[in-house]
Amino acid sequence: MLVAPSLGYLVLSPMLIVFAGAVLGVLVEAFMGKTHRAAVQFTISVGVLLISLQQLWRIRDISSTTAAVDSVTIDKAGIFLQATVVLLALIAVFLIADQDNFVAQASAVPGSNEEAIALQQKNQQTEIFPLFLFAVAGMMLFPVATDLITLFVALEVFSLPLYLLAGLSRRKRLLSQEAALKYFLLGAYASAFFLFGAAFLYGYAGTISIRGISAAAGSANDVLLLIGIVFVSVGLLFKISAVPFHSWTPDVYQGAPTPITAFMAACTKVAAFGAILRIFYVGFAEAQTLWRPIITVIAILTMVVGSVVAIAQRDVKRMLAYSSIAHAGFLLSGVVALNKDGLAASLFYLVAYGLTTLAAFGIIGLVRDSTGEVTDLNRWIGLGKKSPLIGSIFAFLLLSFAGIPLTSGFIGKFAIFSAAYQSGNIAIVVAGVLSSAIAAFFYVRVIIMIFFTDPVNDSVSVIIPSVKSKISISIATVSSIVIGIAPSALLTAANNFANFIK
Amino acid sequence: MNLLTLVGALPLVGAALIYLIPTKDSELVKKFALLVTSLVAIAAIFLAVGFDKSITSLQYAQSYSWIPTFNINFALGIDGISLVLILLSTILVPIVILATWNESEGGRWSVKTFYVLILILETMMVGVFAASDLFLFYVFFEAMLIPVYFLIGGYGTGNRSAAAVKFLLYSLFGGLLMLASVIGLYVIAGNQIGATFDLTQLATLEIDNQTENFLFLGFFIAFAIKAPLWPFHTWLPDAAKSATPGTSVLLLGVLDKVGTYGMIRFCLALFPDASKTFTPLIITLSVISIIYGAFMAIGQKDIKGLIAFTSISHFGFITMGIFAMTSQGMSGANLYMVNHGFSTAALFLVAGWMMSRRNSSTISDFGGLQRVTPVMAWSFFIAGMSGLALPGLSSFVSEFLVLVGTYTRYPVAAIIGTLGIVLAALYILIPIQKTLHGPITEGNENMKDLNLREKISIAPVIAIIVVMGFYPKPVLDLINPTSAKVVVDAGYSDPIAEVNK
Amino acid sequence: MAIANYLYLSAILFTIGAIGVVVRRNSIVVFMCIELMLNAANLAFVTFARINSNLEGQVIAFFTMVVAACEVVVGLAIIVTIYRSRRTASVDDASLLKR
Amino acid sequence: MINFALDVGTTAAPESYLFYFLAPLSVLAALGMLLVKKAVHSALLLAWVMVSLAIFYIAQDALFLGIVQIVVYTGAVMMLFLFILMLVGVDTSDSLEENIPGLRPISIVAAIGFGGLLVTLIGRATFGRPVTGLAAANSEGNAFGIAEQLFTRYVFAFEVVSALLITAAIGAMVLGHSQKTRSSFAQRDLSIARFRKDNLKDAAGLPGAGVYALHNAVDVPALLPTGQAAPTSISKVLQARGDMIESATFQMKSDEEEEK
Amino acid sequence: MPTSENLLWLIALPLFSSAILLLAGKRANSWGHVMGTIVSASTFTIGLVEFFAMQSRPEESRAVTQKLFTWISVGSFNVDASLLLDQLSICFVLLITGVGTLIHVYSIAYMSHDLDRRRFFAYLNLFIASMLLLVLGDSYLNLYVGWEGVGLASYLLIGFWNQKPAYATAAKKAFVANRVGDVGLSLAIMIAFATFGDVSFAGMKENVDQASSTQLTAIGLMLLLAACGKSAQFPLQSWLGDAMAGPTPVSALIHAATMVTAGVYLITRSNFVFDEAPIAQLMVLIIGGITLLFGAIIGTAKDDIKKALAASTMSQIGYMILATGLGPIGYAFAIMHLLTHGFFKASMFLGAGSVMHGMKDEVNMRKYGGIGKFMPITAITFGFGYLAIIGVPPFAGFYSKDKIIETAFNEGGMKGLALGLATLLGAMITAFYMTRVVILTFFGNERWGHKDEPHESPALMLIPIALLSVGSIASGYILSRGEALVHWLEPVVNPLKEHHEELLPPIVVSLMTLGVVAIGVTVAILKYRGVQADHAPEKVSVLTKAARRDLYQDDFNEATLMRPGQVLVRNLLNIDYLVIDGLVRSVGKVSVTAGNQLRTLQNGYVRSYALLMVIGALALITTIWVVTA
Repeated sequence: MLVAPSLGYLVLSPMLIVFAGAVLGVLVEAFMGKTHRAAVQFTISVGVLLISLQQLWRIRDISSTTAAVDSVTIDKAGIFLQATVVLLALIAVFLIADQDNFVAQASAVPGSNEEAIALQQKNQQTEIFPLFLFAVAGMMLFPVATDLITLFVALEVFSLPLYLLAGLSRRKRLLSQEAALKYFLLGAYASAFFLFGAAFLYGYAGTISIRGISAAAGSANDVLLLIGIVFVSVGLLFKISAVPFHSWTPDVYQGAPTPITAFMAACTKVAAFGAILRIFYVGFAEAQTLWRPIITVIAILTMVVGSVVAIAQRDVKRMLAYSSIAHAGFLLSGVVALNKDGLAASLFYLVAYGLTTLAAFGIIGLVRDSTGEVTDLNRWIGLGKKSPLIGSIFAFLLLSFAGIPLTSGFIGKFAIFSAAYQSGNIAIVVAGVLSSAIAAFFYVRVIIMIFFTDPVNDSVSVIIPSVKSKISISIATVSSIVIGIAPSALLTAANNFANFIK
Repeated sequence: MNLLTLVGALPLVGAALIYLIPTKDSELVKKFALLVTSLVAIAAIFLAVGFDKSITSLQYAQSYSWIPTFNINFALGIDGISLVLILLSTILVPIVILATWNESEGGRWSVKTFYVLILILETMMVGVFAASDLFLFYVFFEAMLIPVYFLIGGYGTGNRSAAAVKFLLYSLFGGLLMLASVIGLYVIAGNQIGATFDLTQLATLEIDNQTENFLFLGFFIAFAIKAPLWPFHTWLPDAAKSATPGTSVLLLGVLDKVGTYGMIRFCLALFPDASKTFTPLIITLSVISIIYGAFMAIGQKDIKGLIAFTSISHFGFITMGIFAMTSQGMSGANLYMVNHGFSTAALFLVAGWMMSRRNSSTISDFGGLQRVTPVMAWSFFIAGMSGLALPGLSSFVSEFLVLVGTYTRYPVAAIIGTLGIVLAALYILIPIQKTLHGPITEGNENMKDLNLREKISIAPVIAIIVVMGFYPKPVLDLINPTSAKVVVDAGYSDPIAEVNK
Repeated sequence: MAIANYLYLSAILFTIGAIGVVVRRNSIVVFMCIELMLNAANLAFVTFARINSNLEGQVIAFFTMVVAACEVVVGLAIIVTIYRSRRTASVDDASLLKR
Repeated sequence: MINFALDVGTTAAPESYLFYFLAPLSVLAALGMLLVKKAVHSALLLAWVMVSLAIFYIAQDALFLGIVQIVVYTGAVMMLFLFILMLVGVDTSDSLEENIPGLRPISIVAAIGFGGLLVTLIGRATFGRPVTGLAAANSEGNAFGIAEQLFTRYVFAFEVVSALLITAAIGAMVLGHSQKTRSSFAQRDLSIARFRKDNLKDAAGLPGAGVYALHNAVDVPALLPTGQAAPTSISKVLQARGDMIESATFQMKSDEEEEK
Repeated sequence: MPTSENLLWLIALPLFSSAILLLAGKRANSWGHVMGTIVSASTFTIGLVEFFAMQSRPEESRAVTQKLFTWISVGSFNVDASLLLDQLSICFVLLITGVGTLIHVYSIAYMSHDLDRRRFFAYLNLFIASMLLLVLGDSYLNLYVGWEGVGLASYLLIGFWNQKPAYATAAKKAFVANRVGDVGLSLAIMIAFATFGDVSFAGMKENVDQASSTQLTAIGLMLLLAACGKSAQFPLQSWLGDAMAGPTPVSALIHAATMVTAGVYLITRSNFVFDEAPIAQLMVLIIGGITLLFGAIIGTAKDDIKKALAASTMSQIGYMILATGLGPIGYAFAIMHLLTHGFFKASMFLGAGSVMHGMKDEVNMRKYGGIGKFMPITAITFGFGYLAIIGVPPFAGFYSKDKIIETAFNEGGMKGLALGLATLLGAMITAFYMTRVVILTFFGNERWGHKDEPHESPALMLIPIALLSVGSIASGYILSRGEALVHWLEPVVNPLKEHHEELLPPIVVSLMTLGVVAIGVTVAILKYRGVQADHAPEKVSVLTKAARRDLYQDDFNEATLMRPGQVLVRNLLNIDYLVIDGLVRSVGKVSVTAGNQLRTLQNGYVRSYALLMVIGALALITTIWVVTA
């Protein structure tokens, strides 16, 4: 006889609320008239995320390993990561809901009559909202999943909507679709690796729960564990775009609609790093001799390659993509640190980086000419003259990426490198510092273009941001500034929440 | 409110207030900036008045918790060395503002922005010298780059953005190396005595040799770039050539001092053993800087480049004095920092006036100025004489102290360094001959002499240069106890002990 | 015969799938190769379930099938969209985004 | 030395015959997927691999999975693939020439290295625990065992998969479904429209494709009574795709041309 | 030691006067020269007051000091700004202020047509102040301030007419050459501090027995280098000829009477060092000997009257330096020659200035001739100076030079012989070239080639010349009477040292000297009597050519220092750009290139991305396996 399992609905509620919101969104798609759909969908998304956030606040002191039998562990770090995802998503949703970002009719062939008519009718694919909420839900599940299958399912739950969303850009649709295809094919490829690795971990431990894997350490020889760790890592490293599994990042970041890029860059990183941290800290901690050296190497490679290649970029979205690769390298040093400080630092870094990234992509969304967004760096020349505020904010964000003191990026870097140093990984600190120097080069170059070069004739016009974009960008920027100058609240929080139940 | 905090915060408040003035009313902006910075200078002088020379511990000390997670405190406090540098910075700023009244107008941005940047920079300068928390120092050290970067890039001349970038990247590179060392130190502190950034506590750490050497290098390279020491100097001439004269004054006169200040405050205090290990190397680099900078200065065709290279030579003296590890060398180096600040300020300001009148910075474009613009020529001449350390002017005292202090420990270095004074004569007299002497070059016939504003602004600098040449005692009294303490703390004692008289 | 042979088979099929993704240009074939990889993983799961004497592996394999089905739907939808826009199913033609 | 002996027990002889028969075939089929030109052949070969795997599942006490493999995978998923292949053009064939320089040799080396390494590593694995088989787990039937796991231990994942299904559905709909941008024309509307045109040439309806053609095919234009070809007779879809044969070849030749 | 409050005023008065003249600008044009002269005269008065006060005190308490303030005090390095007036410095004070005042007076007339006369007086006062500081400073560091101060004043005055590039260059050359000497002084002070922990004369003298002879030799050699720079001694003598670019009063005051003799002062002041450092002392002798011949030889070939006189100065200072190398007695004779030389050389320079004044600033003696009858006073006073310098009794030079030659011979042995012969030879050449100057200028045919006849200078110029002539006639006798100066200086120059035995009776030396002088004069008269051309002959001996080119000193400097220096600078500029900055730039370039190269991996093909992932996974497994196995 089957015994009905009991689920801890309270602690699962933040996720379930988002799932419910997504389903509600689907229903709205089915039964709601076209005219108000977008507004309703937006309201649902915001509301759901807010409720979820409030729910997370309520359960902040609760922890449970049996919330969903054995599939989910709600612990301090898990709640922090979920809250981060929700918060960033909440900011991102304002960008997503802003005008003119998504395709009018995805099924219409680009350039066709049908598309023209759809555009004329000011149609918009409002399905993006439920898809977005599904992705958020998946991202919330990903860092708290404690068995490989839930992990895999969560991975797919947030990946599939992203594949789709990447292809739904309103303009430059061929590029957008290509981004979707690339993202999808490579994502599925990486999933296959992940699954294959999961199989070997299962073979090694006889169970797929990551606690079980940790407990099984030493039960058999390491070969299966080795294969398992490597292949599971490939799947996860792909998601955080670590070198050499990073190739999709620039292409997809460039092709996807900018708000989605923002969302992807910020939230996927949080979710994926959450999962990586949990797996490596909880599941593979006993096998650290196996993976720490290579993750160290990958971290260094990622920092260096990300920084170096970014120099050669001519497109601002691609440049930020490479910057995000470099940041993944920095974040990996938090993984390698394998201590509480490393975890706390990573949590802090994720929030700081997420906010900055959202704001940066938000601004990219504002820089447009008659044909849509302008991402060619050469046409950003003189932006600071044209629109000093936008230029200054962007410059500030770049400085934050570069890790100049008094920005959140600096505190993050400091925290994460001290954790890495603490754990004895001095090489990673040195490499991090040097690649930061390289990275500074291209951030500074963009600042020059914005401020120190005279605008040419066909330069861009910055649109006056709508209220939604304003809200989103200003919240992200202001919190980024605050975190930079007075980081102690967030640091304390990160420290308090830096705890995985093993 | 602590007076030190006041000195540091006042410019920032001023910057905020300036922001409220309408952009168009640029004269009001300038006047207000001048007022604020003058008040700061006065406050700084009160700081010196209230300073107790007899104790070597930090004064005006205060500490507020900033980032408790890392035990980072907003801790300020000054000793003699910091005090004189704060005085230097705060006194120079109003002078620069007055002297370069119109320099902000040709910039990429508004006059208002210029002064906001200057005021922010002043806060950073005070902060960097007053910080007694390593992390806080680092924050000021790095954040200071940003206003300078915009000042060079936004208001400079020539290839300004390239120069600004070079400056920024060099400094960032050094800063990041230092960051690695800061992190290392923090972690080691965490393992030994609990996480802290307090300088006095950090100085008590026991670090194994190899680690100490690496940490030392991280700090030292950052400071050597800032200072700038050969071969980390190539950013300076470019930056100085592109920056406006006022910015150059702040850049060479004050900002670069952060490098040498850092060597004393951090390299020596935190890593005495490593300092000992690297001293021969550093002394060598200093000597190379002295000679190399001088030769390069001789070869310059651009007046700003010339001043920049003379500074490189002078910074060689300063680092040599610091690492000679004698009280004479140390005090001399400290005094040199102040003196170099003022004499470079004089040189750059006058050169700036010359250049703006002629619209050129090429030395050969000038000639016969002594007869056309005698006051300007004399100002330049005196500044130049201070640059070549003529006895009776301020630089001489410090240069000689450095040389004497060095000789007692490293005679060869001192001897080679002394040869630098011949080269100094060349690099100062050649441009003086070309600009002030000889027939009046075409285009200079109707050049205007200094106006009242310019005279008022240069007069105090020249007065300081002359007075400090004959009577450096007040400043030396501030410096001496601290430098003696630095030498002792680094584990050295003077080779020539006190003679009983 | 050793049970392990199933694992070898799984590894070989996985490798073939992985390389198929690299060498084939038709996006549908590429996608099929990914399915082959998933199947290889499933075989490993089932075999390990047998070795470990529990059914977890089989459950996972079941999940994999479901997930794969969803993935196929989404993937094919994307491929069809691209095909409609470009009239080609070759992955090489989708290479505007580069450098 | 590579040690291929993995200490996880052995199978009964019939199973080994089955394995030795089917495994090489499935490997060949998988390889074939990479080598055949036509996508549809690849699909069929994959189907073959999947069926083989289903048999292996059943052989390995995973009856339920074996069935699901055939029903869901081979049945549904592969059909979906084939369907799309049809849509894309069933006989479009892949050129097997490589146009990315250096890719092929590297990938072959990588493949050999990858496979070889995996096999080597698996050969070195040890378990250190007895293999008792699934008899106990399957005591109440394989399906029951799986169901028990699915609805108790993995119930959350099971529920979450629903999100995946919804996502897939939405995705397919968004990308595939044309929202009607206007109400569709009924026959009546079309007829009215025809008569409202400037001339009544098309009033009688368009000629059916291929009616008068030498070739009886949809991609050949009809010949009008005048002997001229009528390109309008071909479906717009085919026109748009360009899958249309030049109608000139089918025109009735004029007398003068005959004589020549 | 008694103190005196007056010493500060000696320096402060001219210093303030100078500052006022410079700051007041054109407003002071009308009274600037008067104030300058009055100030100079008042310093002379103070000097006299001090001198008589000193004379009235007993010998052991004649020196007075005045501590002004603590100048530099760091650790054990303590230097007070304090002044010392002793028997040695009072000689200089009187010479400087006395001759200085006369030259101020002279300049009022000489510079009357110059628009910048006020500035000239400002510089002169600055010079007086610096020079007084030089001789009054009680430590080497204080001396150093005056030392460089006179260098600065000299620089300003040589370059007074700096609108002429050549003059500006001459000024720069003088400063730089002086700076080379200053290196010596700097180093001497450093070594002194490292040795004694003190840099004051008194402190060092007290502890001189504690220092090793190596240290003392080092200090001595460095001081000698300093002296060479300031006193235009070989090998740093080349600037002096060019320094004649300055107005003639400057040449008289600075480059004849006072500043260039500072080297002699320095060595005399440092007698306690040199007496214990025989090697350094020997070097002093050698340098002095070389220079006295060097200068004399150059003097024979110069057509520029001022340059001829400058060469003569060089040579005469060579005598003095040589004398200081001769030990305790030598110091006194050096100072004596210094004082007499101050008078007669100043008078001759002023005379030359007077000639130039009458000849429209013509300096080429080949364009003179027969001026004596147009400018009789100038000619007569010049004649006194001439007689003094060639050492005709009873003129001043006879007493002082003769003593030096005598003391040189008294050194004994080969050393004494060599020195004696060198000084004798010097005397002969001196007689030759001075006779040449006098004949070419005041006698013979008139060669100036224009109708304006030379005219005598105004009284304001002639009076100082006359007064100086009196000095050149009488000073020798006064100073040597009863060895007045020698006794006066004894407390300073270490009287404990006993005299050498006299190898030759003084009368023999005097006769020998007079003999060679007669030879020199005769040769010159033979050579330059009769009609002379108004341009220098082209076909001359190699020696003459060499002498005309200052014995190739400038060429040598140019070839060994300047040219290589220029090449070095040029190369350094390139190295800095290409190598040092280039390295930095190449780091940037490498990054950019690497970025571009890696960018090509991002070729847009999904399949190659996938391949990269496969390779990545393969690498991961291999690495772990290799590392852990």
